[in-house]
Amino acid sequence: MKRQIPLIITFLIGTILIFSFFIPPMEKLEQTSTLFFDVIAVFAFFLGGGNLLRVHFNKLRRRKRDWGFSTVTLIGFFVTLAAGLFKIANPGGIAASPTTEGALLQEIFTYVLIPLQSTMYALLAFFVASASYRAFRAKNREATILLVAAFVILLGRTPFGMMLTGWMPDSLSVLQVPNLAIWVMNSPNLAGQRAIMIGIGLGVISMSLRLILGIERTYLGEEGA
Amino acid sequence: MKCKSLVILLFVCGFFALAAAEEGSGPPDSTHVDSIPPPTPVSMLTARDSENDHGHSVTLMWELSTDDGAGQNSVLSYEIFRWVPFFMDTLQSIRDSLAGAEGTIAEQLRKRRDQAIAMIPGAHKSYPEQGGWRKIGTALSGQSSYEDVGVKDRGSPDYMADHTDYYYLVDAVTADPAIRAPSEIVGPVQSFGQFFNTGRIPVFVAVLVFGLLTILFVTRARRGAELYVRPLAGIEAVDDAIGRATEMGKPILYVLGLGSAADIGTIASFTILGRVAKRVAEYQTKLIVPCYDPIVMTVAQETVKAAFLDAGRPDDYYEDIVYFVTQSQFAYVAAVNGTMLRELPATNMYMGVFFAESLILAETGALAGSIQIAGTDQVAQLPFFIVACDYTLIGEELYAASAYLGREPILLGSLKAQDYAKAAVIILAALGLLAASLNWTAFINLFSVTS
Amino acid sequence: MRRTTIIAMAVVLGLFILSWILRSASYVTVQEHYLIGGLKVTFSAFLTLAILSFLYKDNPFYKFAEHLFVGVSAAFWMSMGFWTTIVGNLVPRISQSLSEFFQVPYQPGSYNFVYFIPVILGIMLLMRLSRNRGWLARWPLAFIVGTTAGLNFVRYLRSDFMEQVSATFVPLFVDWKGVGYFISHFSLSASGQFVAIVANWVIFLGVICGIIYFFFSKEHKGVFGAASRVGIWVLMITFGASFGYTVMGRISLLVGRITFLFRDWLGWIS
Amino acid sequence: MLDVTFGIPLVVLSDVGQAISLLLIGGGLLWIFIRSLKAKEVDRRVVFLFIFFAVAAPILFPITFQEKATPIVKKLFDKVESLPAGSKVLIAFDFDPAMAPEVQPMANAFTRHCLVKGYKVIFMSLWATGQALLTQTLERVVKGEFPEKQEGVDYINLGYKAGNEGVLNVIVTNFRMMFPTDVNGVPLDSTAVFDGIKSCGDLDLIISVGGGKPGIKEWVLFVGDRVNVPMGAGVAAVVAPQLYPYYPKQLLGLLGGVKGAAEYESELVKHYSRFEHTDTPGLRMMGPQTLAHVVIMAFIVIGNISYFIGRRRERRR
Repeated sequence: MKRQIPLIITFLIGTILIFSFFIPPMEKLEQTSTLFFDVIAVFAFFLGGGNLLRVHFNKLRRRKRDWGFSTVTLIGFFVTLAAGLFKIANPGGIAASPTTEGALLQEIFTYVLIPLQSTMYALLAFFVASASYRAFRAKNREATILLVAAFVILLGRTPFGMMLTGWMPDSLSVLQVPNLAIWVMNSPNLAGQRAIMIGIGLGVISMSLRLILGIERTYLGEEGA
Repeated sequence: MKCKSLVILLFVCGFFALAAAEEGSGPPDSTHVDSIPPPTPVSMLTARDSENDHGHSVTLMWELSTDDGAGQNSVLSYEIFRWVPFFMDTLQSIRDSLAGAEGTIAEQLRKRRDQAIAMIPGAHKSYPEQGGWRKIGTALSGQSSYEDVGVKDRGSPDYMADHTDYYYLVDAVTADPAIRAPSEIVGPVQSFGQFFNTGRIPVFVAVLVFGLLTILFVTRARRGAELYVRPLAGIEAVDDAIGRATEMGKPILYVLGLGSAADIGTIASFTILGRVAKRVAEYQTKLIVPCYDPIVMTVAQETVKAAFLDAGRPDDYYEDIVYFVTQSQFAYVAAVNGTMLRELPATNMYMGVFFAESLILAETGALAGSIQIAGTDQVAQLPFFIVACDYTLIGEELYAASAYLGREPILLGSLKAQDYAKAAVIILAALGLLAASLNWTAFINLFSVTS
Repeated sequence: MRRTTIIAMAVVLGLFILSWILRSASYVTVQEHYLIGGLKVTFSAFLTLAILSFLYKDNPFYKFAEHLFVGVSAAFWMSMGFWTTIVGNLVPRISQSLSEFFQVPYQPGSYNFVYFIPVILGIMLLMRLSRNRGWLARWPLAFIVGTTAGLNFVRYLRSDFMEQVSATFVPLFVDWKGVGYFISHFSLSASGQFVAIVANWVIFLGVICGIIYFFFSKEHKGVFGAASRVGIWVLMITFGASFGYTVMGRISLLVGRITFLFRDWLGWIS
Repeated sequence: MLDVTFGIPLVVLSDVGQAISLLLIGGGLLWIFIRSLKAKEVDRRVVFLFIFFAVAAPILFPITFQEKATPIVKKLFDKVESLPAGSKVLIAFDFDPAMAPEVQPMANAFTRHCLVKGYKVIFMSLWATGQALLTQTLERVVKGEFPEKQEGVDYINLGYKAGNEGVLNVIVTNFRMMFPTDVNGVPLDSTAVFDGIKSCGDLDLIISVGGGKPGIKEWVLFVGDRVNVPMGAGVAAVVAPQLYPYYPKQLLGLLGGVKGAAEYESELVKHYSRFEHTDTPGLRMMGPQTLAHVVIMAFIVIGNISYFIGRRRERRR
């Protein structure tokens, strides 16, 4: 009972949506199910919020390592939640967008979330460098191919590619690094991407079918749990 | 008789006089547009119900005006008109008053609106009396078709009733909007819904073929046929990595990625997590599973709990093995990064759906000196995992891993079906190549999904 | 905490306050108090540097930024989800009085009762927080999984499978005008016929070998094994090239952050 | 010294700051290189520090590298360079503010080049949002840097006309039918620029700058292919690969992304000393990018050297 009903739900919804792709009168179902999906996702946010509070209150209560920082999380959480749900300092009142200019939520977004988010993202610039230093080593044939392809593209993106190979005549122009870089992006790179995509496509199709037919049921967890 | 020829004579004279006056007026005033001669109208205008939809739409097609891209080259656009009865204005006024109404009045108005909508087909029967032409859209020069797509929602002013006689005409318009040429009127035409989208037949065939293949191999596997699966380096490495962690007395970090519980990559990851958790329970090593999605977290908790039970150590399980962090990409990464540097796990596993954070995680893990095993179906992130991790499951390998680990005949059977589909792709690609080289378009068109 | 840590933190906090004062002094605005304007920019800069400090090693400033980030982001997305989805999409469809309360236009319709389904499923999901009724959360989960599986099945079949396969249908001999023409016009020019032909051969063979690499139920031996080897080489070129190509975009992200520090905070550049 | 270490032949060192930062980065890399010969691994933080410097220094002290133009850019530059004075060139601003940082530098460089050569320039836009950006270029570049040029005599602004490729379809045979007047209402016939121009076929060169639809592709299909007028283009980096097939038959040359802009600006500065002090945003944006790429490539090389030396040592043991 605890497992049968979910399996039936999955089967019914999945089959209906597959058919709706081919049957025009059923097309609106796709939009409706997406809206349902969004609403459930918001409840998931609340579930997440509840879990977050549980994790950090536990840390506080048990005086775990770094418990002091959990207070930072909790204060940040409650201040932002209040600012968002009650639209504090929102010039447009209840009817306005929650992120109207001047609202506390918008200020938090601009001066706290954006710097944090974009700096985390900017860390990638450093990690791209350290990863290339560490990993682009000609250890074996595969690694060498990886290294050479990356190097050609990198060189093609700087002025030096042209400086080194610009002397080549037009009849050899594909060997000029910038052109070679474009060629690599357009041919072997495209082939590799396509092979991976076809594989993934088949995998997704097969897994979806297994889910709909109830063959794959790991996502339901175990009986009695 | 005499009278008649006199009129003709006068007429002819007048015409010549006019023509002469026009010629005599000298060079055209330079501040004005060069006077544009009227273009030729479009020809062969046809209207029919749009195919493969749920109705409420009519498709118009025509042959271009001879002055579009050729001839005088003066046609800039086409304006499409539909004959609309005055009755539609009455309907719209009901809609307008409904928008501001409340309670019982709204109820009454809605009833009146629905009655009026039922009368639309009848109102169109009065053509060409009690109505007029209304512009419904524009097509650019060079375009020879237009789809008049109405709305299904009865409350919308753009609602288009099915099974109603519509009439259309198309104007060829020049740079001077006043100079235009109307086409002949087409109609009546009715829109209606279709039950099957014939443009998607190729996909439908593929669905059937693939579905049957899977069912065939799954039943064969159930009957006990032996199925071979090639070893996957990334999965073979998992057991070693757990052993290493046990020796070092350090934890194992398992990251499920940013996918939701419905993403295929995440579902495949659950199976791998189950296997890892079982081994961890057997070796009595510490496991850390920080989660991005609350629903994923609940599923992961059940999976881990069940694995501990399976390993015969249900008492070693505690809630905090799997915990929720936050549902925000970079905040999650910030927290996982912190965990990596503080707990210094012996092994990090990244399995599931990843985005830009892939490299941040993998490099921080390398900084912490952990062995790293990754697997994702996000093509754009694979290069970063390949570069920064020790083992990587590439795309489909991640899905195959769950079948490989489960060793269940059913899963292996569906893997076999996938391989047959791949063989079909290779054969089709070779045929397609031949077709493209020999300009054999009929074959290529078999694969085009039109709508 | 050790003394050195406390001293270091005090120094950083002192610098932060100093920067706040300096920043406020140069802050010209009509709308808000200059101290608040200065605080906002200085705090943003502080958070930026706190995250960057992670590159050296884990430290209390990073921990502070990390924990703040977790709390604020969770609440931010929760309130955004509440206003845009619950109030924006759901309320107008299920309740007139609630719509009036939130001042959103009520959208009556004859099938609106179905919109209670996601609410019920959502509440079942929240049952997860209870120990005994947790299994109810499987229903919404099954709904979500069924929806994506159904949508994915046809979508992937169409765009990732059929369209990718038919995109591989390329002619192997581009602009073929006979062997004589080919030889007499032979060149390695980037826009030449030879290069175009090689490109199509590479795409075709690359895709085939790549797919062969992904065969799971057959041992990679003999010709099959050789093709699978070539396949992994093609994949390696793909990964290397994609990696190299993304570097430029990643550097731009850092340029943006450093520009913020130099321009908005320090005022060194304009 | 720098030239030898790095292979950077023409670094413009106009500032002490630049010199110091380049010395720091170059010297540092050299030091690490020497260490790597002893098979010593570099700490990751050192790599981080180098990247930070490589990006920050060119922001603080704008360092520009003289780009050597790739043939695809050089051909277009040479074409613009080789037209006789008084030639008629059309420059189309087919982009919106989102794309502007990437492609407006190209449009400005084309404008400068044409004006300095004494061509008669016709500006127009197929994008409604492009007109404001076109006005910006007119104010800053044309009126700001070439005050001697007269509107109507040396250049003309036709502005934006709705109709997308429909506009092209008309002007390919008749300009006046689509644009009876310029953007200010001055009749085309009364302007010196349009003396002798009836249609696109009477132009000497057409340059389209854009990155969306309508854009370069539409210009090629509706105008370039139909009348025998050479065409050049500048595009955003993301769409550049899709346009390469048009080169060199339908497009004389193509500037792709910031790098293309930088290459063109570099050629311009090389040929005309008057542009030495004008702003070159393309080159400026390439500064941090180039340095960071160089640092990454240097580290790849260094890493491989220390790897091979280390391996050889291990084998000897």
